[in-house]
Amino acid sequence: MTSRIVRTVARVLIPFIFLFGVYIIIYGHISPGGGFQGGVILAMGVILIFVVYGGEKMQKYVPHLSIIEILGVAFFVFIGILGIVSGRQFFSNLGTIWILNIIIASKVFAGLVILYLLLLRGELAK
Amino acid sequence: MINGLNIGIILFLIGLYGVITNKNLIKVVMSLSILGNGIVLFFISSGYVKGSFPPIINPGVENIVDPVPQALMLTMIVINLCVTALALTIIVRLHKEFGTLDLEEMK
Amino acid sequence: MKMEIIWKLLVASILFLFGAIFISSTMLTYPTSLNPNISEYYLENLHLTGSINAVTAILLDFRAYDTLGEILVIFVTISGITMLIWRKNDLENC
Amino acid sequence: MIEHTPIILLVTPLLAALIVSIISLVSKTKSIQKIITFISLCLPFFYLSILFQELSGGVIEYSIGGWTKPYAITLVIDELSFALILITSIVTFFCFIYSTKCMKENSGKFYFFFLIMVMGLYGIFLSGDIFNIYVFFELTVISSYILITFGDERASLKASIKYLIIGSIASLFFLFGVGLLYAETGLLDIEQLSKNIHLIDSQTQIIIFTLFLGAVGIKAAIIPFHTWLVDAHSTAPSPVSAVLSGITVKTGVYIFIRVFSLGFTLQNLNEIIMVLGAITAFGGVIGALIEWDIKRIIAYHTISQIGFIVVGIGAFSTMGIAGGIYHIVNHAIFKGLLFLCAGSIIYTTGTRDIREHGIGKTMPVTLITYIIAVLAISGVTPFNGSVSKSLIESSVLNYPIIWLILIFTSIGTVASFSKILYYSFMKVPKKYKSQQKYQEAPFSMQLPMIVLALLCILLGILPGLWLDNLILPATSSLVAGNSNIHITLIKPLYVLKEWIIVLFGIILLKVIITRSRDIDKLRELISKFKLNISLFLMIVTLVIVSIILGALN
Repeated sequence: MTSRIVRTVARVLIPFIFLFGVYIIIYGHISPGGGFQGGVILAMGVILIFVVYGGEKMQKYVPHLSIIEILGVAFFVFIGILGIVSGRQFFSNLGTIWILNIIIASKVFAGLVILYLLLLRGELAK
Repeated sequence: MINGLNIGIILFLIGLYGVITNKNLIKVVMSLSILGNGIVLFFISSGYVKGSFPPIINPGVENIVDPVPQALMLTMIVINLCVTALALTIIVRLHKEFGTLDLEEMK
Repeated sequence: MKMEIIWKLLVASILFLFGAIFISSTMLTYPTSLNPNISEYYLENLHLTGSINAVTAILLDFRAYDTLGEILVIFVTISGITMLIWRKNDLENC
Repeated sequence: MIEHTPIILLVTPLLAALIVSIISLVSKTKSIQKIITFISLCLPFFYLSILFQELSGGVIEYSIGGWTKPYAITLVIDELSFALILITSIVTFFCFIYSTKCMKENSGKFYFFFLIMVMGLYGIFLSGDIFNIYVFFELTVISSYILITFGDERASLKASIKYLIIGSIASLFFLFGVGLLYAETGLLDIEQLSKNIHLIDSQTQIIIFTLFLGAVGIKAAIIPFHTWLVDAHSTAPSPVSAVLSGITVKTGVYIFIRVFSLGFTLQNLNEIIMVLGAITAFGGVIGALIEWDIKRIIAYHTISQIGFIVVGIGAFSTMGIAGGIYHIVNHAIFKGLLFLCAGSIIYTTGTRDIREHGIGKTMPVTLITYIIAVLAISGVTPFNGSVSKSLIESSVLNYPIIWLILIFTSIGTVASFSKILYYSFMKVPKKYKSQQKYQEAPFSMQLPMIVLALLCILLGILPGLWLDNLILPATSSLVAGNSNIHITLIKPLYVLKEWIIVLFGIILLKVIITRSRDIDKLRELISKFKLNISLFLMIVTLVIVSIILGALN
C-alpha cells in the first residue's frame, strides 16, 4: 500500500489530469495537441489511480477495454471507407478530424491501460 | 557544430554502443529506446528554423517550423513504444522460463 | 575482465569512426528549397482540412494512411501481449 | 468502384482480421474464423485479375485522401509490385490451408496475426511513399515477432527476442535514411525522390546508401547481417516459416530494388553489392552443410538464395534484374514447398533431427514433392529454379570469380539437400530395428504441397508466363536498355552444366558423410558467433563500405 502523502496528492491531481486530457483531445485541431497526446494523458491518469490504489482487481476489465480497441480500429477504417462511399477517395477529408481525434484518443487510452494491466499481471504471475 | 542534428547522430551511436556491449536484455531494450530518441531529435531539428513559430496557422503568423517531421515522429514514437512493450513482455516470459536476463546464458 | 574492456574499446572506436564519417559528410543544406516540397504544399492546403494545427492536419488528413498503420501497430501489439501473457504451453508440433 | 481496387485489396484482410478478433472474444468455435480467413485470402485473386487488366494501360496510381499526386501518399502498382503481390497471395493462401490442420490450439489468434501480416505485406508492396513503407514494415515484422512465438516454446521466445532487437535496429537505420533524404530534399515520394536524388552531394549520398544498406541488409539477411534469420525461421511453425522465408525476407530485397533504383550517382556500387551477394550465397551454403536440423538447413538456404538474388540485382543489367526478380518468385514457391514438406515430416515423426527420421517410402507424396522442390532449388531443367539461376549466372559472366562462387554454391545446395534425402528418407536409424510405419500427413496438408510442386514444374516449362507478362516490363522500367532476352527451354550446354553440378554435389555429400565428426567441430565454432559480435561485424562492414565508396568517389 502506498503512503498517505501519495494518496492525498493523487486524489487532488487526478481530476485535473483528466480535465487536461480531455482539453487536449477536443481542442486538438485548433491548438497544440491531438488524439495521441490526450489519450496518453488520460491513460496516465488511470494508471496513476491503479498505482496508488492497487490495480489487481481491475484485471477483469481487460476484455471490455479490448472491445474499445477493436471498435476504435473499426471506426477508423469506417471513416476511411466513408470517403469511398461518398464518391471520393479513401480517407478523403469530410471535416472529420475531430472525430478521428476522439477515436484515436479512446483507442490509445484503452491500449495503454491494457498494456499496464497485462504487464502487471505478468509481474503477479511470476 | 553543436546542433540538434549532430546530437541526434551521437545519441544514435550511443544507443548502438549500448545494444552491442550490454548483456542484460532490459538494458538492450533501453539502448534501443535511446537509438530511437536520437532519430527523433534528428528529424525534429532537421525541420527547425531559428526564431520561427510552432506550426499553428493563426492569421498573421509567418515563418513557422516544418510540420512534416513532427507528424512523422509522432507516428514513429508510437511504433517504438509498441516495440518496446512487446520486447519487455517477451523478456518477462523469458525470465520466467530461464531465470536469467542474459541471452547467452539461456540454454 | 580485460577482454571485456578491450571489446568495449573496440566497439567504441569503430562507432566513433562511423560517427566521424557520418557527421563530417552530412553538412545539411536546410531549409530545403526544392520546388515540389511536401511541407509547402501541406501548408498551402491547410485551410481545406478544417484544422489550423498543421501537425494534426498532416497526421489525420494528408497522411491518415500512415496513422491507420500506426493504430494497427498498437492493436497488434496489445493482442500479441495478451496472447503472450495468458497463453499456456499448448502448441502443435509442425 | 474499379479505381478503388488497390485500397480494397489492402482493406480486405484488415476487415477479416477485425471480425476474427471480435469472434475470438465472443465464442470459442474455430470454424467461422477459418471460413472468414479463407474468404479473405481468396478475394485477392479476384482483385488481382481486375488489376491485371488495368495494368496493361500503364502504372496504376491511387492517391489516398484525394490530394495531388506527389504530395499525398500514393499506392503504386507497377509490374514489379504486381508480381510480388500475386506471389504473396499464392503462398499465403496455401500456407493458410496447410495451417488449418497443424495449428489446432490458439488458432483464432493465429489467424488474426496471419491476416495482419498479409495486410502488412500488401501494404509494403503497394506503397509508393518511403515513410509509409517503414510503417507497414513495422506492422509486418511485429506480427511476425508474435507469430514466431507460436512455435516450440523456449527456443522460439529466444529467437523472437533476437529478431526483435536486430529487426528494430534495421527499422531505425531505415528511418534514419528516410530522415536524411527528407532533410536534403523535402520529399517522401519514391518517384519524385528518384528524379531529385542527383541534387544531393555525393558525400551525403554515401551515408544515405550506407544506412539503407544496413537496414535492407538486416531485413534481407545479407551476410554478415544474417544471424537472426536461422533461429527465427527454424523455430516458427512450418506454415509461418514458409511465409517468412518465402515472402517477408523478400520485402527487404524489394526495398533494396526500390532504393537501389533511386539512381544514386555513385561509382562502383554494383561491384560492392555483387561481392556482398556472392559472400551471402556461399556462406549460407556452408551453414547448411554442417547442420543436422531439417528446418535449420532449409533456413540457411534462404540466406544462400537471397545471395543469388542480390548478385542478380547488383549486376543491374536487364538479365540480372530479370533473373533476380524471377528468382524472388521462384524462391517463394520452392522454399515454401520445402518448409511445408519439413512441416509434414516433423508432424508425422515428431523430431527435427534428420538422423532420426528413417521415413523410407511410407510418405510418397512428401517424398515426391520434396524431390521436385530440391530439383527446383538446385536449378535443374525443367524446373523453375533453372531459368532464373541461369539468367543470374549469365549476367555475371564478366566477373569470373563471382560466377565460380555461384557454381560452387549450387554444388553445395545439391549436397546439403541430398543429405536430407539420404538421412530422412533412405537411411534407417540404428535405434529402429526395421523401417518405421509412418502415416502420410492429412490431405489438407498434402494439397498445398502438391499444388506448389505443380507450380514449380509449370513455371519451369513455361517461363514466359511470368517473364513476358510481368518481369520484363518491370525490368525495362528499372533499367534502361534492350529488354530482349530469349529464353529457350533447353540449351544443351546449360543442361550439361546442371547435371555436372548435381554429380559434384553427390560426391561432396559422400565426403561430408565420411567426415561428419569434423563437421560437428565446425558447427561448434560457428555457434560461438553471438548476437553482439554479429552486430559489431555489421557496423564494421558498413564503415568499410562507406570508406571504400568515399575513396572511389
